[in-house]
Amino acid sequence: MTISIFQCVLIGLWTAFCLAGMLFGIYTNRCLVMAAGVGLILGDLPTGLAMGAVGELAFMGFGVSQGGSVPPNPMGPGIVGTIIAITMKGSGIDVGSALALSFPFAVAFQFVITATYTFATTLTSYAYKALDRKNFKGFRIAANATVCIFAVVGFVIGFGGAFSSEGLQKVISLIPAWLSEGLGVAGKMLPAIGFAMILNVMAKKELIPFVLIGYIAIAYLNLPTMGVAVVGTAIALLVFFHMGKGGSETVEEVEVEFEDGI
Amino acid sequence: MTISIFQCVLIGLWTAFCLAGMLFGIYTNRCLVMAAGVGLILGDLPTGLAMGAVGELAFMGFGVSQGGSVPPNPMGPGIVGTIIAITMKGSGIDVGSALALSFPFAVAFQFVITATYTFATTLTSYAYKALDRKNFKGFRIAANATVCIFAVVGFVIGFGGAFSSEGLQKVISLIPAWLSEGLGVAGKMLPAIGFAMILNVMAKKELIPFVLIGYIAIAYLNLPTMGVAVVGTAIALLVFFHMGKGGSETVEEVEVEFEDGI
Amino acid sequence: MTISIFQCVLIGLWTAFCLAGMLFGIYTNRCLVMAAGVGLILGDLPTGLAMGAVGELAFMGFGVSQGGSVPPNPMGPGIVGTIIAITMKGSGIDVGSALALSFPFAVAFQFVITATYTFATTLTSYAYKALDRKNFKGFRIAANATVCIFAVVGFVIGFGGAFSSEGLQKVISLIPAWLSEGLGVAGKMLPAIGFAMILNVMAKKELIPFVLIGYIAIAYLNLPTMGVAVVGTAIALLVFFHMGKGGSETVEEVEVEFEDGI
Amino acid sequence: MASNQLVKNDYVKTSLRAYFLQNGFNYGNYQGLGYANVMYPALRKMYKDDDDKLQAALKDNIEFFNTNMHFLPFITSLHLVMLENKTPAKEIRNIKMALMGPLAGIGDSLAQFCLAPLFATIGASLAQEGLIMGPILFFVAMNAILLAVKLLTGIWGYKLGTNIIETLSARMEQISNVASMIGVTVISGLAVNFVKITTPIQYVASMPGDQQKVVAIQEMIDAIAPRLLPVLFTGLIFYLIKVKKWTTYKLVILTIILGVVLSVLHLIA
Amino acid sequence: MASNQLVKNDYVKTSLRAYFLQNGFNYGNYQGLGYANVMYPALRKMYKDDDDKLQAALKDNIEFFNTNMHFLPFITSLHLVMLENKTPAKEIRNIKMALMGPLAGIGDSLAQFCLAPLFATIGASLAQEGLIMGPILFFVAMNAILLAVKLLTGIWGYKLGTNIIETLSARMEQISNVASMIGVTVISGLAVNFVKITTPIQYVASMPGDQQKVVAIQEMIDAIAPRLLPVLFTGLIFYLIKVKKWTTYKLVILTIILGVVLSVLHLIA
Amino acid sequence: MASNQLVKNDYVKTSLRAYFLQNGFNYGNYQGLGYANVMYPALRKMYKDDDDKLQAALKDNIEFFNTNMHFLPFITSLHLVMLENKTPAKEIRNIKMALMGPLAGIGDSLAQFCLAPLFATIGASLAQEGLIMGPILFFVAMNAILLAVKLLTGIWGYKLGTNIIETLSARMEQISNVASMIGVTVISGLAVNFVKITTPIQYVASMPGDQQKVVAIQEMIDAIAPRLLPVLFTGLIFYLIKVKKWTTYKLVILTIILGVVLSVLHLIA
Ligand SMILES: OC[C@H]1O[C@H](O)[C@@H](O)[C@@H](O)[C@@H]1O
Ligand SMILES: OC[C@H]1O[C@H](O)[C@@H](O)[C@@H](O)[C@@H]1O
Ligand SMILES: OC[C@H]1O[C@H](O)[C@@H](O)[C@@H](O)[C@@H]1O
Repeated sequence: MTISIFQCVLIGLWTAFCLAGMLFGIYTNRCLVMAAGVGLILGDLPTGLAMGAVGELAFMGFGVSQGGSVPPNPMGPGIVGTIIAITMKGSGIDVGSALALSFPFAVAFQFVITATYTFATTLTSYAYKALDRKNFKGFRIAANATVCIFAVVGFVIGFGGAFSSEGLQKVISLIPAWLSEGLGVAGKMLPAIGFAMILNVMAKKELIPFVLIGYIAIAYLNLPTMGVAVVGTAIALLVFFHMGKGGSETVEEVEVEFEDGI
Repeated sequence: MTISIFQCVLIGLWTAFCLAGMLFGIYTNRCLVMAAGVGLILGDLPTGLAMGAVGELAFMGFGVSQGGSVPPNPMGPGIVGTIIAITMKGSGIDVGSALALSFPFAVAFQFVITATYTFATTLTSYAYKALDRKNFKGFRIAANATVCIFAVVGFVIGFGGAFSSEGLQKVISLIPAWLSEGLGVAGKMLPAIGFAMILNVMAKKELIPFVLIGYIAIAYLNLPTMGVAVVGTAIALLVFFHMGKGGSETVEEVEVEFEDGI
Repeated sequence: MTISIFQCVLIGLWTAFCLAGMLFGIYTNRCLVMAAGVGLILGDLPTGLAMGAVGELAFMGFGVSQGGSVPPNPMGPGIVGTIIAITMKGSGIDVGSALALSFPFAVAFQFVITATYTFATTLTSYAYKALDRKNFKGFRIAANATVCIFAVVGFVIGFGGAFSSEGLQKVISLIPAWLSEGLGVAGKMLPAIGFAMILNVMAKKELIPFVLIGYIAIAYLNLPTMGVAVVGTAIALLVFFHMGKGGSETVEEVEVEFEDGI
Repeated sequence: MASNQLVKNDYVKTSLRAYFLQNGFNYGNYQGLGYANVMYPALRKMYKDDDDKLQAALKDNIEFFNTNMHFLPFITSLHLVMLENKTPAKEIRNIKMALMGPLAGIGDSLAQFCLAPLFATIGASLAQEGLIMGPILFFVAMNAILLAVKLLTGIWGYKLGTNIIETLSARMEQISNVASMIGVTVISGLAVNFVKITTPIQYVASMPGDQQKVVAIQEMIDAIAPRLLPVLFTGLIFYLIKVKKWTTYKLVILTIILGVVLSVLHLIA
Repeated sequence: MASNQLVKNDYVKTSLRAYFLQNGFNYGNYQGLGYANVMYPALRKMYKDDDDKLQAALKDNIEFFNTNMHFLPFITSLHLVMLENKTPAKEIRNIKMALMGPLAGIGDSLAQFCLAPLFATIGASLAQEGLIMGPILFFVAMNAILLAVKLLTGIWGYKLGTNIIETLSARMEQISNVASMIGVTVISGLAVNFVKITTPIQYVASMPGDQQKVVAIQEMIDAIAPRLLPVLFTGLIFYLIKVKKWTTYKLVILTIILGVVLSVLHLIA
Repeated sequence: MASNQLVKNDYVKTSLRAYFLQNGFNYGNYQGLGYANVMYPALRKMYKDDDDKLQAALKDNIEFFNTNMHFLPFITSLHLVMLENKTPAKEIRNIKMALMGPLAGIGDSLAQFCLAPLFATIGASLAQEGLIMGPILFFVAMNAILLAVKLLTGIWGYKLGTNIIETLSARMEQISNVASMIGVTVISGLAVNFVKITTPIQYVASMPGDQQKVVAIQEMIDAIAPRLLPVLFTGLIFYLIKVKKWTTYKLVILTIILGVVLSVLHLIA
């Protein structure tokens, strides 16, 4: 299957919108959303949805950016992975393999975004200078520059991904069965990184019981996500209400001990 | 089906006994018990038991009188509802509809009991006066008057309900299907009032975790009632033994904040 | 089935090793292990394994010696019981009955071990005397004497049990059906003693919540052993991190001790 | 002349008279009349020849009183012990009042929020199978246990005497807290269990290839949280009671109207 | 001449401008530029005729700032209230900085660790059945809730005014603790749920009587603890991040190599 | 002439000698003889030329000692470090005695109440399927883990040195508390799991219409609480031990008689 130039542009615009939405905090930068859009544009919604579902679950742990950290970006599976899955459906590539194949892209995009944030530091001095000249418009341009860069970056990624899909297909069709199977296995292991990253940011040793409770809730009691949240809430409030001072005074010192962590 | 005058008297006496038992604290004023008695008297124990079961579960939350509060009275379904269910079995009224139809009665009886308690306040001054005259017998009569009034009230309700059952049947047979179905739906919602009333009496915000634990135990873990109680006990004792002062110091503040509650 | 003198010796040596292992803390003194060895020696591994499994579960609570206490010894089912189960397989004795029949032996062996520990108190004064004479070798002999006695005792029990198995069989075949059935029922009740003994050593009233949690985990949630341990750990750590040392009076000290954290 | 010294039997008798505690219940002094009446025979014996003292004692005890009747014997026993020990009236009154609240909490939680729901659930499920054992079991179990509670607390109060009373009321407060934690857990669970609201709304989603798929809203709600509708509705009622101070009458009417209207509109079932 | 007094509408508008908070995100001052920009129209109105003051105010607020955008309006509203009350600049700054951390904790926990996983799971399961409702539900639910959060926190900050601010930051700290307890619970659960590693290793045990029995290692692992391999692997990654300070790149490469090699060797599947 | 300075290897060797701790167990000084014996080679090396000092050291350490052998190396390593640092004998003794109790708690909980039941359950279930792997897995897993515990605690003690010892013993107490909480949880669970008592009593209820219904008492008991009979029986035994101070012998006899008699009467099965 080939992609028309018009579709390439549409995918570019869609990716621009989704990536910019990451900064707007409107949750468009999620595999579930992006893949559905690509599916619509390429006229294969079912595959788009399937890819979105699989990628969303795999990137659940990555769907988090906290304190300015940049995780592997869901444009990997959501845009590139979905293009692969749709265009190569006939060549024995299923959504699982497409997911695995899209991982390198997710990491590459992470690079690009980190680079953008780093480059954008120059905006600050630009803004200061504009303000010195009471050029408020200049200040506002600076204050909105990152999102504009993101839109451009998004367009390039989306358009480029779609435009080069034929070359991509050739490369991918060279991948032997054992490797794509292995990539599939690796794909199911990758979420561990995302979760470990979050836990690393949040974890103090005082939270170990809650790690265990999460484990119990899923592994032994088979609760759904919401159930886990309710259990966590019940116990967190128990601590909050009934351990009174013990709890709140601990907090400050906890911060201090944070370095040596768990 | 018609009810003989003898059966009416028996139902009256049974109701008198059950309602008086509410004050004696012997748990006769429960739908489960009352309905079985009415079933026996009317010679249709199975329907009595079925009605008792359904009504008991629906009134579970009302089966509570705390701090002098008066909930809708289970004589509604237990006496009147059972009479309806038994006498109108042939006319398409099942125990579910009978339950819904008996709700207005349950609320009406609640009125009567509240009125009785209010009226009974006069007993106190009567008792004081009797004691002033060292008329100890008079004092004792006053001290037992409420239960006597209850017996009379109970008899009137039971006898009246049974005696007027034919009129009742006529009225009820005029109720259209959509209404009796709607009443059935409402019947299953009504227990919410009872439970909310109890929670209102008990709830301080410190108890929110236990509300959640109750929810988890039933909605996610499908524990039986006893299991919920054991879980609650385990966690309550955990708080009791291991949070020591934290807990008890909070308590004082809690008392203060009690008004605005959750 | 008869047991050759060579097999008797082997069983004696195996028992000696297993019993001595109790002191070495290498967990050979467990029904599961001992029964498998006896099964191998007597050429009926399957029965040995079956007996080991049944006996291990029944003696789970006894498999504990804490603070010098001596529980009924698993050599009962593990050695004698397995010999009975294997040699009398044809005479309607299954592993359940063999377990019950071996209980008196388990208790008898407990006697023997207690006696040994008591008798071994004389070793101390012997060691002191040796040291007085700077006879370090004598001291070391004393320090290893208990385990040597155990090896001898183990050999006697194993050899004796195997050697006298024919007599044993005769006695046992006289046991009526109702009795051996009753013994089977009793056998399933006996673990209660072991568990109650442990709980008696460990139990303070502060631990009652954990007793309940153990009950809930098994009776209501059907968790496996490891799951129970994880739940216990989660809650114990919750208490540890968020409630300070426990007990009501200790809260203040907790504040002080907080600096050094875990 | 018979002694006016109380014996153990008098304590037991007074304990059993707890059944009469609410025989004069009213919204003036609640169980005040009943309390005096429960104590009557014992007081009569103590002040055998002294109508004045009896009169005074009864008048004192008619004042407002309210507790859980099954735990009352604990208070009456302590009361009698203290009377015999000539404890000053003011002190007795303090203890009586201090224990009344916590024991109400403990007793109500135990009897009404734990025992009653437990045996009512079992009894109802037996009744549902057509077994008369259901109501009988419920009635016998409740009364056997509550009779035992009365006797045990009565005897406990008698044995305890007065020496450790001061620490008692603080303790009772704590135990009452524990009891209400358990009670709230059970009641919340029961609410979730017995309030039943589901929605029959469905819609048909068209799928690629002209296929169609029926999507039930209830399933989506269940995916968010099981029994969400009952919980939300109970929460609404709770809010109306707590914040809007609605009466039961208004609540019942609202519920019936809501139930009928929404059922007619096929929004809930 | 229009007033330079702020009205409620200005607060709402500023609250909604939270969407622009990250439009100038960079690794120098994080959301600093964005913060100044969010405040811009309100500041412009306050200092209508005074470009000097506006310039100064903007410059002050470009400094480093980082919080969760959905809870930002709480801070901006307080900020504006305080400006109108002529609170000293230093104090405003203190409060802004004090609230920033806890609100990041609360907001990230709520949005990223609770809401997003919840609706993503539901959305994905709908999508898996081929329903476009999946992504739509996810998108709409997230944005509806987070919009509500923005408006509510903005209005709350406006109403709260300045009077109880001192106690606030301590409170926020506590609430943030609670939020992170819940967040960690959910994330741990998700990790256990979504990391998938099993081993296909089996061996054939010979049994008495020439029978044979296939023993699956995975079953034995499950007997020790369900999902043990994912947990151990996540633990390993955690260790590499925390102690060995590995970067994501190294971790991804390690995982892919491990996955491929072990899969080729038929050790995991 | 060889040095009498201890090297790391001596610590490891002493740690491994923990296996001999109970070789002289007796009811006089419990593991006292064993403790001295475990230390012997290291002490011999330290006091190479001084039999008097060796004699004194051994005599000192024969005194009463009792702990969990797997955690012993922590104590012996600290002991040796302190000896090398010329810590006063009295202080060493204090620390030895302070750590002994908590480590017994920690070790017993871990080994006997967590690891052993866990692997015994798995091992028994494999054995039940006829697999020799059952006992082997149990034996190997237990010994591998406990060997690791010995080495790790030994090395930990060695590294820790003496500097933070004062805070240690309080800390150990806490950890021991945690361990016993876990232990009690597991043991209670196991008790519920492995004590088995059910009743076969049934009765036939007549129903309306001449129908009959078999009512099993066990089902009603289960409705009240699952595994109620085992719990009650274990509670009874606990009571007999705790309050009535019964010996194991009496308890075994009671249980056997109860079991046989009630089984013959068909009251339990
Ligand atoms: O942690 C607070 C905040 O930090 C950064 O600004 C981003 O990662 C946001 O997504 C996050 O909410
Ligand atoms: O709350 C204590 C007590 O208050 C009132 O007397 C009644 O509602 C009783 O049922 C209740 O036990
Ligand atoms: O309790 C500590 C310790 O006491 C005794 O020495 C024995 O029972 C050991 O098994 C136990 O570990």
